[in-house]
Amino acid sequence: MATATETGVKKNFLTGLKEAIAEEMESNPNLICMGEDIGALGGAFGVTDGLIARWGRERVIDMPISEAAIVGVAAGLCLNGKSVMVEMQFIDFISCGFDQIVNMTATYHYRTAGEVNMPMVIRGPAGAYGGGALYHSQMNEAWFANSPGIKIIVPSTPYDAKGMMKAALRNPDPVLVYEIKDLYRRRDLEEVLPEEDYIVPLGKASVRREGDDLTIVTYGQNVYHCLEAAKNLEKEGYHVEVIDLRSLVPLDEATIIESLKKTNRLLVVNEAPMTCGFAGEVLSRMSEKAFEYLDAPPARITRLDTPVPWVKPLELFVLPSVEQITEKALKLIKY
Amino acid sequence: MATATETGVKKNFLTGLKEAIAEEMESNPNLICMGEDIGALGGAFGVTDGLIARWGRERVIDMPISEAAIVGVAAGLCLNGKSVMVEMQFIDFISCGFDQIVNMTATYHYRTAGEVNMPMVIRGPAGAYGGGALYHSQMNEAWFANSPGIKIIVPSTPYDAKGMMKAALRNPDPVLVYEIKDLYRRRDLEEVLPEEDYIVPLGKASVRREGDDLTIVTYGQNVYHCLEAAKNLEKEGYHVEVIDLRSLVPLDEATIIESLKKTNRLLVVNEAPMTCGFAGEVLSRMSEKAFEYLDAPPARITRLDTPVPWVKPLELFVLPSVEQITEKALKLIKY
Amino acid sequence: MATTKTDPDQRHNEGREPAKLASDLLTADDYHELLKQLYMARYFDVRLIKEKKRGRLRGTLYSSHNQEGIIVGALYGLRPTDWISPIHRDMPAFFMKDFRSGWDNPERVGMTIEEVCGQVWGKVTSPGRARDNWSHIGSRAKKIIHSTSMLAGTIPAAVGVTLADRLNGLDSVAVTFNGEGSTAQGVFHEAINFAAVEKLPVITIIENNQWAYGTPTHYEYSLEDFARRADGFGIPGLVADGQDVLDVYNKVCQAVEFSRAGNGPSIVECKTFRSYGHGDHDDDRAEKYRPEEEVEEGRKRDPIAIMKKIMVEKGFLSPAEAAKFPAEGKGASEVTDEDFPPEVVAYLNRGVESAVNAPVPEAHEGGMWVFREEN
Amino acid sequence: MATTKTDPDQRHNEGREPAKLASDLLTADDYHELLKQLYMARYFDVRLIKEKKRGRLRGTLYSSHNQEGIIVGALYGLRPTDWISPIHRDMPAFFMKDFRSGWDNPERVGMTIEEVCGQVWGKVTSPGRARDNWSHIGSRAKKIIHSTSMLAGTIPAAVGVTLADRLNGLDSVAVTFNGEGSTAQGVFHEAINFAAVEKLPVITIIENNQWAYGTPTHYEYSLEDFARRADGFGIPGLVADGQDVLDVYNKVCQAVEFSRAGNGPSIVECKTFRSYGHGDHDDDRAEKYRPEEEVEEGRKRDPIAIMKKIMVEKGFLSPAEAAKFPAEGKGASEVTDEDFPPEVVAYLNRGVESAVNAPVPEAHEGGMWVFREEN
Ligand SMILES: Cc1ncc(C[n+]2csc(CCOP(=O)(O)OP(=O)(O)O)c2C)c(N)n1
Ligand SMILES: Cc1ncc(C[n+]2csc(CCOP(=O)(O)OP(=O)(O)O)c2C)c(N)n1
Ligand SMILES: [Mg+2]
Ligand SMILES: [Mg+2]
Repeated sequence: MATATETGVKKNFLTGLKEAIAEEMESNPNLICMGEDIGALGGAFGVTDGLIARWGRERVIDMPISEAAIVGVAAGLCLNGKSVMVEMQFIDFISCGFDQIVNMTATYHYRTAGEVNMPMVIRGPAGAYGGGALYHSQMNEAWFANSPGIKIIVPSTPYDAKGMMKAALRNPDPVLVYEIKDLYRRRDLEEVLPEEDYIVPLGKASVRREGDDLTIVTYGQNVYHCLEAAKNLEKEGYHVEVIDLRSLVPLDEATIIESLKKTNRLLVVNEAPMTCGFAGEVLSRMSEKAFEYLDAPPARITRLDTPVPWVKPLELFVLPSVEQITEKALKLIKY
Repeated sequence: MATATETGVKKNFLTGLKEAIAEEMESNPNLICMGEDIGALGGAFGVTDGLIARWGRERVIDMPISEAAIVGVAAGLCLNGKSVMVEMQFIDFISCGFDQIVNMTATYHYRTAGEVNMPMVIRGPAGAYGGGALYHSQMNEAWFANSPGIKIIVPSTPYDAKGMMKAALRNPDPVLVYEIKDLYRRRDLEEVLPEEDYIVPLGKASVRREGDDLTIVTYGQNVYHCLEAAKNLEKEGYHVEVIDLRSLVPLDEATIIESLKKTNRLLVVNEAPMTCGFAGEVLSRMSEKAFEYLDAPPARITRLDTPVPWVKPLELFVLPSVEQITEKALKLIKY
Repeated sequence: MATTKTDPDQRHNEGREPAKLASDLLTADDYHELLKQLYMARYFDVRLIKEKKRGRLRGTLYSSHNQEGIIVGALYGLRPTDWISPIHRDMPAFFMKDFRSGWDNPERVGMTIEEVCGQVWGKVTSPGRARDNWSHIGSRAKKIIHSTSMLAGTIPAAVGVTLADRLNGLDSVAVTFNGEGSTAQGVFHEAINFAAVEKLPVITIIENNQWAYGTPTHYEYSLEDFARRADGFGIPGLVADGQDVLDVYNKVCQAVEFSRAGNGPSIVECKTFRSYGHGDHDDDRAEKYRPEEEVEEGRKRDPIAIMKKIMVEKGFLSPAEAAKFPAEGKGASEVTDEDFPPEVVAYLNRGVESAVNAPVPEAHEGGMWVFREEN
Repeated sequence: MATTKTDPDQRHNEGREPAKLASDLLTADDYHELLKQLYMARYFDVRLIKEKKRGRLRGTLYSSHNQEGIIVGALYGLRPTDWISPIHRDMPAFFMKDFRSGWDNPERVGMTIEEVCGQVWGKVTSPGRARDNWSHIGSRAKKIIHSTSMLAGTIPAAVGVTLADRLNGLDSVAVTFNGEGSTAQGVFHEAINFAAVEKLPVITIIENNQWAYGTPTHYEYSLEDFARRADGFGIPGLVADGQDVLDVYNKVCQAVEFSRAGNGPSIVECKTFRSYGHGDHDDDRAEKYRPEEEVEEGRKRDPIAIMKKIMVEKGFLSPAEAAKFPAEGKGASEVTDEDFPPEVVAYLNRGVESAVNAPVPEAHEGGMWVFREEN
């Protein structure tokens, strides 16, 4: 039988996620999937396609449109020995289940002094640039980064998507997965995935491009904006290091600090609102911990402190762009 | 008739808030109050005491325990020309009305390109150090700072409490007010309040103590921890400037930058969880904008990234203390 | 409708009709107007689908095809001063509000077709300057509540606007439109419970089209008639045939009358069927979860056809006239402009033209209006 | 209880009794046990109030005084393997769960009195090592769900644990305790709606004590009997006299039987009255919102007195025996240890002593257990 690796079948980001969930459902009989329209439809984007045919409603549960109950029921399942994958149809709707996440689920282990753990993955399509407007574009990871007890990951490649999703589904703690929907089917990201079981552990950043003139720290689809900016800068003779965080909580500070020792310049890029966003968190930590390595003011490029508007020119106006990144990078390098 | 100023009657923080609301109810017939138990009981802490007797249920509405509906109904009132003061019985329960705040209310002005404004104040008792445990101790301002369209204030004196509450109740935008409940009745903060109508405008920080060795930026009850640390340091010959932000959104960056020009050292203190908290936001902005003035790594002291535990030793373990602040300040000064 | 909320006969109204129907007072002209409005709603839907297929539109279309009876019937029972809160599947409601006052009456309290098309095309003429998408528009002046995407999320606001009106001595009501799936949201419960406590004039219309995206009703709630949800709040729950514009009109009028008399809120369940996929992106996938036979069966009762039949029976329409604009039963790909009354086509043409010619908002508007008071 | 959820006779059960009552099977010993448990719950409450007055306790006390019939009656109808979810006013439930198996039976599936007192005193012997306060404890092993402060917030978890049990082939049920005020939360609706859809064995007990803090029921919901809320979900809604431990027992047994047979969830409204303020901080203020007469009237039916009367009527207790421990009708300041059976006092003494002697957790524990996997 030909394996993917042998035949070199390239797979997209969404396939990576899909395979991860399907394989974990196969290997872990205690894993339950819950969400809206995840059964016969296979979810709004098809991530759970085929699961109901294989496992039935017992383990793949089409839920009423009740985000709070979905998370809360999942918490009860975890309390009683199950693991749960919760799909938010769009990550934006997580606000409707907010209390059950931050106050019930995230604190459960803490409140019980370790008696109870919550192996729950909450995942869903996220991110802007696609014309989704205010409620189908959010990156609201900072709400949860400021809510102790939740791990947060944002993979950006098919390989990471599969490996981190598997790691998340095996993790004993609640893990939020921001799936950048604009990456789901991007052809240029397709890659051959290992045939054998593998995971990408949480908490490790990935250096996506090496360089010694500037460190750009980013994650999600902004990785590609930054890589493009880095390519532009390469043409002008500047070597930019691009770090893809992949995991926000826990954060791989060591990799960033190592890089700063070399580049002495930091730019953080993400597409969430600026104030109290995760870009600022990276900037803060590095200002505190790597101050001595910084030869220029650390900087961030984020979404403006606005919602994500709908029509293209407005949407692009409020979001980080390759041009903005390139320009800022040059300024920092030349500082 | 003797006025407060003439007789010098000192008033506490809670009285400041109470007077502000009562006076605005008097002067603005369009102002409605909504919340749980705010009628005959006068609210859990008595902030709305007496309002129902004066204004009746038409303008002082005891609501069912429905935080989402409370905020949402208030949004409808605002849409139809009213102003609303919403009391959260504890600010912790704001999580139950989260979506209606961040997605409905905060974005309304933006979505309608300015047609509609939301003169809504959401206020409630907040803050730790009092043994309130996980759900009666929160400072969750960062969730909202990362949600564009919401102003956030945290007064720390009776004068500011009254003046900022009045400013908030007249503001055309949604304003969240974190009332530090441990300050409500603190005797040592009592002060004579102006007899005449006054406001303290949003967006202006207050320099609570001048100094040129270090700038400490803080807000809420941590102001008093920082002032105490500053007193300790004074004894050792160090002059610490303490800035009470009072208003987080909008943020008075200029006052902080001015201070840093003088002190060249920054410490930010708050009692919220560290990651993506507002302390980090101040640290980030100053690292970006005042890098050249900084002679030592900017630092923050915050709650650990944990919930607030109940029993005293544990609670104090996770929260900023005068000792911690003093120690860190010394380190920065001597850096 | 009974004034006591606990009378079980009144709460379980199916099969019983009140002594007098609101529709008894409608004239032949009203019937013709209602029929034309059904055409209007239908035409808006199929025309948009065509425009999208031609690549002229971005964004998702949530077809109201086959559900027009609810929009038209409900709106026809309202006064200009009443509030409405339409959602994703109610796009025609924005410009059809207060159509009864005259489609082009400058005093009409509803959006213009130019405004709605401006929104669909993402132009500055959109009431929200195209900052949010789809049906997420509204107008304080026109008394249309601006929804977010969060289902059931505007019911509290509907409660709030009526509370303000009541404080101001007005007797307006608010009508919210909701898919049956959205009723599973907690905020639905919170808002209606409070409206029941305060006896606020909020009518919750349930467009029960049997599906919430890919989920059938038996996974959404456990009731024969969704209207029985009302019993749990102690308020009336009516059931209407959503395919019969007159039945919708009657039940909504009943509910409105009950509300205006100060008796509080109610729920009106309108039974209907979603012709197409959830959105146009779902049309090809809907067969994954929805059997072909069910779709065939569900589409059988077209509201235009039903209204024509009634009008022929009443003698308001000759069989020949009834055969004239045969839009009923046809999908967007089968129908042509000839299947619709020319004034309907012209009306929408005006909107489309205006939208096509209007400029896209300028980029920097993205940074504006976060706060009213910029400081 | 009917197996079809739409039989209105079964849903409107007030005034009708099923053919056979669960209490018909109780022996004289059971009656004595139930009475002793009522004393136990009462004693726990008044003793804590005394301890607090002596300055030995921090935190707020939410008195269950006068509401013991609900806690005792409901728990007595459960199996060890059933789940419970008590909240702020149900503190005795934590150690009285599965009391029927013997107060000191080491196999009992409930917390020990030492554990519960450890929590009240904030000591390491608390099941959560005193990390959260009040009633916010629980135990996976003992099948007690750990609540947060957010009212109604554990109903979804209760639904979840039964779903897991059902997947594992178990027929346990989950019983949640809730003040009537908490039912206004959206999550109440979301969770019960899903339980109804999935026919999950979750029994929602409403301790309807007429007040939510300072808010009377007519501002909380608009129903004569709150139990009618169940009609809106298509599930049974029973009404029990919360002052009669046997009636509570019977109604909960009915609901449990219905659930175990696979018919799904139900609501049991237990009518009762809150003797004191909302919490002990509120005792002096409660008169601001609650008229004296109402309190007098409401306190008249003491569950201990009612049970004694029944037992005397049944001949299970002589009038002399009934007069023996006159705790009924007395508040914390009026009552002494002599008013309670000595084994009750001794049991709690053991808990108090253990708690007083146990150490407070060390400070650094505040930083522990944020995550299980520390990496
Ligand atoms: C709170 C929330 N959760 C999920 C969604 C995603 N969503 C959009 S429409 C829809 C189905 C709605 O079904 P229904 O309410 O029956 O309306 P219909 O589309 O059938 O008219 C879902 C799940 C949403 N918009 N809001
Ligand atoms: C979501 C939420 N909102 C508000 C509160 C504050 N609060 C605590 S108890 C209470 C009243 C509860 O009344 P009820 O449910 O009837 O229970 P009772 O105290 O009468 O037993 C309130 C408003 C809370 N705990 N949770
Ligand atoms: Mg539907
Ligand atoms: Mg109560």
